[in-house]
Amino acid sequence: IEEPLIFEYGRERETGVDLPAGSEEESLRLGGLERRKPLDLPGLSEPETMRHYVRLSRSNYAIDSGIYPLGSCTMKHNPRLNEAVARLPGLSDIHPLQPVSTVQGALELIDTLAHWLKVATGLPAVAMSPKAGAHGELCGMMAIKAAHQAKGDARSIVLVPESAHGTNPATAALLGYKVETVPAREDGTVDPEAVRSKMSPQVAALMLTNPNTCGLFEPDVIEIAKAVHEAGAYFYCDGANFNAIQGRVRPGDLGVDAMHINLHKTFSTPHGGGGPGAGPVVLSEALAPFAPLPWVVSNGEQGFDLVEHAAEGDETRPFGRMTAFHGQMGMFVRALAWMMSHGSDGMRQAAEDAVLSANYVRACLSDLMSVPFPDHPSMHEVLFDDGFLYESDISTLDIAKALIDEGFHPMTIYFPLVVHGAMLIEPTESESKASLDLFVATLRDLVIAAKRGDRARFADAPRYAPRRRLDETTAARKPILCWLPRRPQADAAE
Amino acid sequence: IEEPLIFEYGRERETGVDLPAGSEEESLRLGGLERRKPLDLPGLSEPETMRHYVRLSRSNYAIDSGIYPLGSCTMKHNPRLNEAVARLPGLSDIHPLQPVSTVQGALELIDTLAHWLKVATGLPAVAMSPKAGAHGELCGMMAIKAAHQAKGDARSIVLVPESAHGTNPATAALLGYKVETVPAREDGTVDPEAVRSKMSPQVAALMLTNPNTCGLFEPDVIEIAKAVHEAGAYFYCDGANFNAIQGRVRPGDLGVDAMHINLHKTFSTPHGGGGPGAGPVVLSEALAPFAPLPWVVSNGEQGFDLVEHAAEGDETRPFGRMTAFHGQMGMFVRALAWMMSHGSDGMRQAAEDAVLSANYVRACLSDLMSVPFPDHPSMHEVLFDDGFLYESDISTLDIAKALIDEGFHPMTIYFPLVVHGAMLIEPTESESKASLDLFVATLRDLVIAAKRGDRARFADAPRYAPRRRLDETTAARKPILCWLPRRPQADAAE
Amino acid sequence: MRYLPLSADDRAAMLHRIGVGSIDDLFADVPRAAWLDGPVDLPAAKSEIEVERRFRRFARRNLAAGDAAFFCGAGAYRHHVPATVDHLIQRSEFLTSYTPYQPEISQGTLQVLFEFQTQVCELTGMEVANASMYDGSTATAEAVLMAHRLTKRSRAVVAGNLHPHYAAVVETTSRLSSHDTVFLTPTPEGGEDLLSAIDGTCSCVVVQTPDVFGHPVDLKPIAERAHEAGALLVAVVTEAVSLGLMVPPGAQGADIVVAEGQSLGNGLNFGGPYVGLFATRQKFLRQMPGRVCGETVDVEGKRGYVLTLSTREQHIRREKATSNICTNSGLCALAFTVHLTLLGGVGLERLARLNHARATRLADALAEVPGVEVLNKAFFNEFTVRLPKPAAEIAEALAGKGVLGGVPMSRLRPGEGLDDLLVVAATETNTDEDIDVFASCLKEVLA
Amino acid sequence: MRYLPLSADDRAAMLHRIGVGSIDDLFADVPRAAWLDGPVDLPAAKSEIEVERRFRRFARRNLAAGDAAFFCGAGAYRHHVPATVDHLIQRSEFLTSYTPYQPEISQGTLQVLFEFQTQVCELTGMEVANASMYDGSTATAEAVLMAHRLTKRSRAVVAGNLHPHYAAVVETTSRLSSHDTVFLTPTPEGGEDLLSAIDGTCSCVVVQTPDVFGHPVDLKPIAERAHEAGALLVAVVTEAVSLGLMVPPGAQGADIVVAEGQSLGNGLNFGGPYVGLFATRQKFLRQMPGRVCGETVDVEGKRGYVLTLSTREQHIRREKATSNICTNSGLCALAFTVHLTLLGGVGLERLARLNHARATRLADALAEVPGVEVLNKAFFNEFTVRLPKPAAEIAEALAGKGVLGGVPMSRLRPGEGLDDLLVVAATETNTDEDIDVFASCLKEVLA
Repeated sequence: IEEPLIFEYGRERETGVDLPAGSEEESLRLGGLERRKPLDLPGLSEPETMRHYVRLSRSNYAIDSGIYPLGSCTMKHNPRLNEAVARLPGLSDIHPLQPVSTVQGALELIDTLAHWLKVATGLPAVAMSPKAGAHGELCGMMAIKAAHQAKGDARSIVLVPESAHGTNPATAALLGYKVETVPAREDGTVDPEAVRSKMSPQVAALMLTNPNTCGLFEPDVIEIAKAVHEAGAYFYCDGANFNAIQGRVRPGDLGVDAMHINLHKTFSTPHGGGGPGAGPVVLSEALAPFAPLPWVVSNGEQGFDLVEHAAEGDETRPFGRMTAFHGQMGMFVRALAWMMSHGSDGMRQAAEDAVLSANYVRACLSDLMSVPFPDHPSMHEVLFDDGFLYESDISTLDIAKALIDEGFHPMTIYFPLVVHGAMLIEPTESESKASLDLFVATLRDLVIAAKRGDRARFADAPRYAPRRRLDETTAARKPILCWLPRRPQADAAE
Repeated sequence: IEEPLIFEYGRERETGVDLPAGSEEESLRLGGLERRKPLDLPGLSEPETMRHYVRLSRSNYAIDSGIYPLGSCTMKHNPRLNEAVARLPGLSDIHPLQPVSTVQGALELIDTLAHWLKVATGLPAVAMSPKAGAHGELCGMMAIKAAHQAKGDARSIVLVPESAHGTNPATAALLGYKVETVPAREDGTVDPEAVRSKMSPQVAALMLTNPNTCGLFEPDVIEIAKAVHEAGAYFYCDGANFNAIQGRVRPGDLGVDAMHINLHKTFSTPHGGGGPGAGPVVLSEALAPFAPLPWVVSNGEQGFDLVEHAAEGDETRPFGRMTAFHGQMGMFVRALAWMMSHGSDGMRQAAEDAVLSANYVRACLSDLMSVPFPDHPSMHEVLFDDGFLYESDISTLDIAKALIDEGFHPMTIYFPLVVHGAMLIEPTESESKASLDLFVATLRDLVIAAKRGDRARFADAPRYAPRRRLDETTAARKPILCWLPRRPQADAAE
Repeated sequence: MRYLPLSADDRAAMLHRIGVGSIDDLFADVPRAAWLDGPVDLPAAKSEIEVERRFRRFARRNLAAGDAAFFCGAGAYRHHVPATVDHLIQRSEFLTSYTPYQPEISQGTLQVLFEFQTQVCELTGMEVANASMYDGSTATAEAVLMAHRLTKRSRAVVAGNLHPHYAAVVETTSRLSSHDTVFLTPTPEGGEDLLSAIDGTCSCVVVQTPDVFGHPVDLKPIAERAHEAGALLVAVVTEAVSLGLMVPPGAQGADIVVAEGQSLGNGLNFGGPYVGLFATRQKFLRQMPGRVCGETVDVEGKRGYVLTLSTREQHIRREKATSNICTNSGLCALAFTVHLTLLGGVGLERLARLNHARATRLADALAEVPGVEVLNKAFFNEFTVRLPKPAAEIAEALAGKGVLGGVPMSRLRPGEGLDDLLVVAATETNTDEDIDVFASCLKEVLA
Repeated sequence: MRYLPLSADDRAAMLHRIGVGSIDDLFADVPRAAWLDGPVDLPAAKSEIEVERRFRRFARRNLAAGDAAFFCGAGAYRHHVPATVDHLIQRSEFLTSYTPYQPEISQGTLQVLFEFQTQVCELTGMEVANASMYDGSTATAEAVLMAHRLTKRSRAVVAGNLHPHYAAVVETTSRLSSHDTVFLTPTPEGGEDLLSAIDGTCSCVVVQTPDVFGHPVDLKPIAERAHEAGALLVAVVTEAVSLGLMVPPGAQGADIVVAEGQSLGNGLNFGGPYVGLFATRQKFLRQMPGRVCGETVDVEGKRGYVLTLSTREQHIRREKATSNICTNSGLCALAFTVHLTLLGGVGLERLARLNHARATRLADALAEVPGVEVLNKAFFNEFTVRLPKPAAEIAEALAGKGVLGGVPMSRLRPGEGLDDLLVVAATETNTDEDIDVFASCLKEVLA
C-alpha cells in the first residue's frame, strides 16, 4: 500500500485538533489585515495522522534499526535518557526572555556545558549560540575577521586544503574572503611547507579539518599551526571529526584558535533526518574577546547572569550576534547528558572504540578493497577508493545501492573529492563486534561479486528498498517542490 | 537479516546498565540464602538492546500502521494524550500504600472514573479492581455467588448461550457452577422462551453477551432479564461489546445486574500485544453490597478515603478481594482521558460510527459473502460464514492469510463457533471511509479470486510477511517454551 | 471530534450505501423503552488542552515518590527504569498491536514473550514459564488452583507471612470455589513454623520469600516436608530484584514459583498494571494456566514463534479450561524483558547488591533512632521496625515532612495487634541524603 | 559503560586482527607533545540514575511556563502541541536517521519535507519553499543575502520594528560581509514610515508583521514602493499562527517570506532548536539557500522524493554556493508538519482566532489597570503596554508572584528610551484565570 500525500486524503475542510470552546469574539482587531482566502490545507483526524506518519517512517532507515556507517556523519547511538531529560518541563518549557532570576538552572546548565567543552578541547572560551556546524564555522571565521579588523588588519585570503568540507570554502566566501586551496601530500595529509609557502600578510586564516576528511590525523598539525601563527593568521579547525580524538588530544594543545563542535555528532544529539544540530565554537585567548553575544557569566553565590548586549568600556568586543536567543538549548541538554554519562573516562574510551572499529573494518577489507592512504592508521573512519573496481564495470554507487539490498545503510560515497570513487566508512563506537563482522562479511561478499563481474546483482539494486533508483536528474531539471492540486503528474502517480 | 534471540548474542557476562558506585557492603545479611550459581542471562549494551527490540517490533502489525479489524477485540485508535497524562509523575510515580492523605488526586480520579462508568451504564455501583475482562467476569460472578450465599441460597447452575465468549463458561466453572448451554435461535439471537424453559431454582445466573458475539443486539434482552429475575437468578452481561451501544442504551435499563467493561476495548487503553487490560464491573442495587474490596469513598470537603477492610456492622458485605492493591490505575487514567475527550456526545458518536462502519462493510460485501444472520442489522462488527466458499477449496484461514499478503491484518476467524468458518469484522469508529473502502475493495478482490478457484493466490499465503505459515501442531505437540543453550534445534535455526 | 475520522458527508454516503435512512435504523433491535434520545448525563467533549489540564490537577493533588524521601515497599517497589524501556514500550508496533493471533505478522511480540519466558525460568530456577499473568497476587491464586488440579486435593496451607493482600486473594477465590484453606498466623520476627501445618490432605503450601516482613525464608525443609506429604510447594516472590542475589526457589525444591515482576521495567502506578510471573516444572506444564509462546518453524523452515498449548485455554475448552484467564500483561512483560535484557545476570546481581547495601545502611540508620527496633536479622531490601507509637500515625506525620517512610502493617492487617510495625524498603533510588532525612525526621516525629 | 558494546575481549581480538599491539599505536600520528596520557580533567562516568538526578536539579532551578501565569512572546510563543506530535518525532525512524542522502531508504523523511514545503507555500502565499532553516532570525539574514544576489545590490533597509535580535543577526552578517544596511528607528505606536527609506540603491526592505510591538503591517504599499525601486520585499513573521488569520505576505507582494515556525509543533526550549521557514517566488528558486526536496520517479515509475538542486549547495559549489548552510532543522520541521497536518487550514484558523480572542481579552483586562496604556489599536496575539515604571522591574516583581508577564522592551533594546514598554502575548494556553491573575498582580505591583 502506497502512502499518499496528506493533500491527497481529500479532506481539506476538516481538522484533527479540538480547541477549548472559546470566548472567540466576532470583532477582529487586526487593522483590516485579515485573511480573505481560507487556507487550503487538509486537516486529518488524529488516527489518520498517526497512521500516515508511522507508515512514512517505516520507509526510513535509522541507527535504531541498523549500522549507519556514513563517513563524516558520526551516526552513533542516541540514548533515550537524553530525550527524557530534554523533556523535563523545567528545561523544555521555559522562555528565552523570562527574567534571568527564573532560569538560573538553565544558565547553570549552559555554563556547565561550556566548562566541559572548554576542558575537553583545552581552549579558554566558547561561543554557544551557533546552530549547526556550518553556523559554527561562520561564527569562528567572523571572530577571526573581527580580530583582524580590530588590529586594523584587512586580510583577504583564507587557505583551505582540498580535502576540506565544502562548508569551509563556502563560509570563507560568505565573509568576502578569497579562497586558496592547499593541495594534499601523496599520503593524504597537509604539508606544513605547502602551507608556509602560501602564507602572506594577506592570509587571514587557515581552515583545516583534523582528523581530516580522509580519516587521517594531520601529523604535522603543530608545525602547521606555527606556520599560520607566524604569519599573523589564525588557525581555524573544523571539529566535525572530534569524535576520533576526544580525551586523547586537546585541540588547544595543537595551536587551534577556533573550532566548532558538532554536538549532534560527537555528543550524539539525534540527527533527526537532517537536523537540528548545534555548533558551539571554542576559541583561543586571542579570539575570545570577539565572541558573539549572548553569553552566560557566573557570579558565584549570586548565581548566573546573561550578557545580551555589549556594554561600553568592557574588555570584550563581541563581533555581533549569530542568532536570536541563546543557542540550541534542547541540544545542549542532550549533549551534556551524553558527556556526563560517559565522563572523561568514557569520552576517551568512546574515541578509542571508534578508532578501533574503523581500523578493524579496514583490516578486514584491505585485502579486497583499495586504501588510498595506507601509510597512516585511520582515525574514526576509513577511506577506500574505487581502484579495486577498475577492472569491473561496477561503480562506487553500485556498491552502495547493493548494500541497501543487503539491509545496510551505505557508507558515504564520492566524498572526499580527493580520491576517485570514495567510500568513507565510519562505524562509530556504538557498533558491537558482531555488527561490524556482519557488515564486513556482507561487503566482502559484494566486493567479490563485483570483481567476479556479477553485474546483475548491482545494476538493478536496490530491489528490496521502498523505492528503486530515483531519477535525480529530472528532479533537478524540472523541479517539483510543492504539491499542486490536479497537476497531471500527481494524478498519474496515484 | 534475521534477529537472533538475546541469548544468542554471546555476551552473558556483560551488562547495559551502569549503577551508582555503591556503598555496597561486603557482608551480606541474607540469612545465608545468597545465590550460589550466577544468573546465566545476557546483558546487552544499550545500543544493542535498542536495535534488537526496534527490529523485532518491525515484524509486528499494529493499529498505527493499518486497519486491525479483529472482531470482538475493538482495535481502535490509542490517543497519545492518554499515554502522556498516564506518565505524569503525580499519577505514575505513586505507591499504592502511601498514606491516603498523599494520594487524594489518585482517589479523586478513581472516583471520577467510577462516576462516568456508572452513569454511562446506568448502574449504581462499580467494582474497580478487576484486572481484565475475564477477571471482571470472575468478579461479577463472585458477587452473584456471594449474594445467593447471603440468602442461604446454594444454586448450582449457570446458563450460558452458545454464542458466548469462552471465558464465560470457564468463569462459571471456576466457581464450581455447572454450565448449561442455551441454544441460539435461527436468527442468531437468544430466545427468551428458551431461557425461561431452562430456568429453575438451581439457576444462579444467566451470562449473556450483548451485543452478542455474532454482532447482533439481543432484541429480547429485557424479556430475558425478566425471566432471569423471576426465577431469583441474576443477569450477568458480558460487556466486551459495549463499544457498540455506549451512549445509545444503558445496560442498567435492560435489567443487567452485573457487567464488566473492558477499558482497553471501549475506552481505548492500548492493547500492548495482549495486555494489560482492565475490567471494572458495574453492579445493580442487588449486587452492590457484595462488591469486593477496596473502594473509594468521597467525604465531600474532607476529601477521599479508601476502604480496604470490611468493618463490623457495615451495610456492605464485600465478598473479598480480587487482587493486591486497587486495580489498573494506569489504565484508569487512559480510559478516563478517552472518556473526557469524547464527552457524552463523543461517546455516543463513537458508538454510532462504529456501528455505521460495520454495517457499511457489510453492505459492501454482502453480495459476495454470506451473512448468516441477515435479519438484523449488525452492531459494531459484522459476521460472515464460509458459505460463499463452499464450492471452492479455499478456507476462511486462506482468506485471512491472503489478506496478510495484501497488507492488512485479518479479521477474527473461526469465532464465534456458532457458524461455520466464521469471519468477524470489527472496523471500529477509528477508520476513515477511505480506509474502509480500501479494505473492502481488497477483500472483494480476494473473494472473487477465491470463487474463481485461484488457489495459487491462497495456498502459499502469506508470502510477504516476516514469516510464512507456522507449524502450530508441532509447537503444541513438542512444546519448546524456553531457550536452551546448545539445543540442537536452536543451532539448526541459526 | 479529533479521534473520529468520519465526516458528516461520509456518514451520509455510508448510510445511503447501507440503504437506511438514519443511524437510528441500525439500532432498531434496541428495545424502544431503553432507547436514549440523547447523550447520557456526563460532560461534553473536551479539547486536548482541557483534558491535559484536568489530569495535571489530579496529579498535583498527589505526592509523587520522586518528590519525597521514599521508602515504601510491601509488594510494590520503586526502582529506576532506564529510559530505553519506556521508549521501546511506546513503539507503535508494540503498544498498539494485539494478542498475536496471526503469528506471521506478530513475530515481534511473540519473540519477546519467548525471551520473557526464558528469563523467568532462569530467574526462578524453573523449567517452564507462561507469558505473564495480571500480577503476583492473582498468579498466587492461580498457583493454588493449579496445585489442587495436580494433586486432586483441595486444601491449601498459606504462610502467615504471605503478603496479606495475596492471602486475601487466595482466600476469596478459595472460599467462592468451595475449597479449603488454612491461613497461619503472622510471625513478625520471622522463623515461621510451617512444617507442622503440612499433612497428607494438603495440595500445597504457599510461602513468600523474602516474606512480607522482609525475612528471607529457607524453602528447602518446607519443600521436603511438602513433598513427603504429597503436596506441592508454591513459592511467592514479591520483589523480583531479590532473585539477583538470593538462591532461586527452583533450586530449593519449589514446584510452582509465582512472582510480582513490577520491579523490573514497571513503575509504581498506584498499584497497577503490574506483571505476574508464573513458572513451574516441565512435568506440570499441561496444568499451567495462562498463555504460552512456543518455538516452531514456518513452511520454509525458518524459526518462528506461536501461541501454543491452547487446548488448556478457555477459547477451546470453555468450562474445562485450566483458568478463565484470557489476556496477559503483554506490555508490562515487554518492559520487564527489556529492562532485564539491559541488566543481564551481571547487572541484576549488581542491582540486587546495591539494593541490599542501601537497605543495610537504612537499617543501621533507623536502628540508631531511639525507640526504634529493627526486627530483622536478615533481609533483602526491606525489613520491619517496631515503633513506640502506632505506625500509621508515624507514617502520616512523616508524610507531612516529605518522607514516605514505609507501610504500616496495620494498613495490611488492621486489628491484629501489629499496629506498631512499619515495613520499610530501600532501593538503588535512595541516596544517603534520603536515608539521613528519614532517620532524622523519624527521630523528630517520635520525640 | 552502557553505551559501548565492545567488551575487553572484543577490543583485544580487534587489535589483534588489525595487527597492532595496543590502541596507542592507532594514535601514532598524534604528536607526542600533545598526547594526553589519561582522561581530561572532568568527572568520571555516571550512571543513568545520577545523570537524571543532576538534570532534575537543573530543571528545578527554573520556573517552567506551565507553573506560572505565562504571557511572554517576542519571537517565541507557548502553544499547546498535541501529544501525537511528540510521539511521532520520537519514532526511531525519524529521530535517529540522517539527511536523506540515500533516497531509496529515506522516503519517510523526504515525503515529510515535501509536505512541509507545500504547507509553507500555502501558509505564506508563496510558490516555493525550502526544507527549513535554523530559525527565523538566521533565515532573515539569508533572505537579505539572497536579495543582494538577486538584485546585485548590497544595501538593505531594515524596519525599526523588526525584532531587535533579528536586526542584530542581519547587522552582524552584513557588517562582516562588508555589505551596507540601513536600520530605521523603532516606532512603538506602529505606523512606521518605511516608504521614504526606499530608493534605487536598495536590494531589499525587511519588514516584520505583526511587528515586534505587535502591530500588523500593511505590506502592500511597501511592496509597491520597493518594486518601483527595483528592490525586493522581505517579509518576516515571528508568530506562524498569525498566518491562520492574517492575509499572507505572498498576497501582499512579498518576494521572500521568512518566518519562525516554532509556534507549530515546537516548544519554547529556552530559545532553540526552532525551525526557520523560507519561501519565495518560483523565479527566484535558483538563488534560494538551503536544502530542498523534490518529487521524481524511480526506475519503475513510482513517485518518490529526493533532495534536489544541489548545484546551489556548498558540497558541489564550495565557495560559490548560495549559502554555507548544510543541515536543516529536520526534526523540528517534522513537528511543524505533523501539527499543521492535524490542524489543517480550518484548525489553524480556529486556533488563530482563539489566540486573537485571548489577546483581546487580555488587552482589555490590562487596559483597566490604572497607569497602564495599551499602545496597539490592532494586534494579533501580542501587543505593547506602556507602564508607569521601568518594565524590567515590573517583570521581575511579577515573576516573584508566579506571573511571567511579558518581555520588557529594554531587554531587547536597552538604553533607547523604551524602558517603560512591556510586550505581552496571549495564546490558547491562557485561561481566563491566568488573565485575571496577571491583571490583578500587575495592579498590585504598580500600586
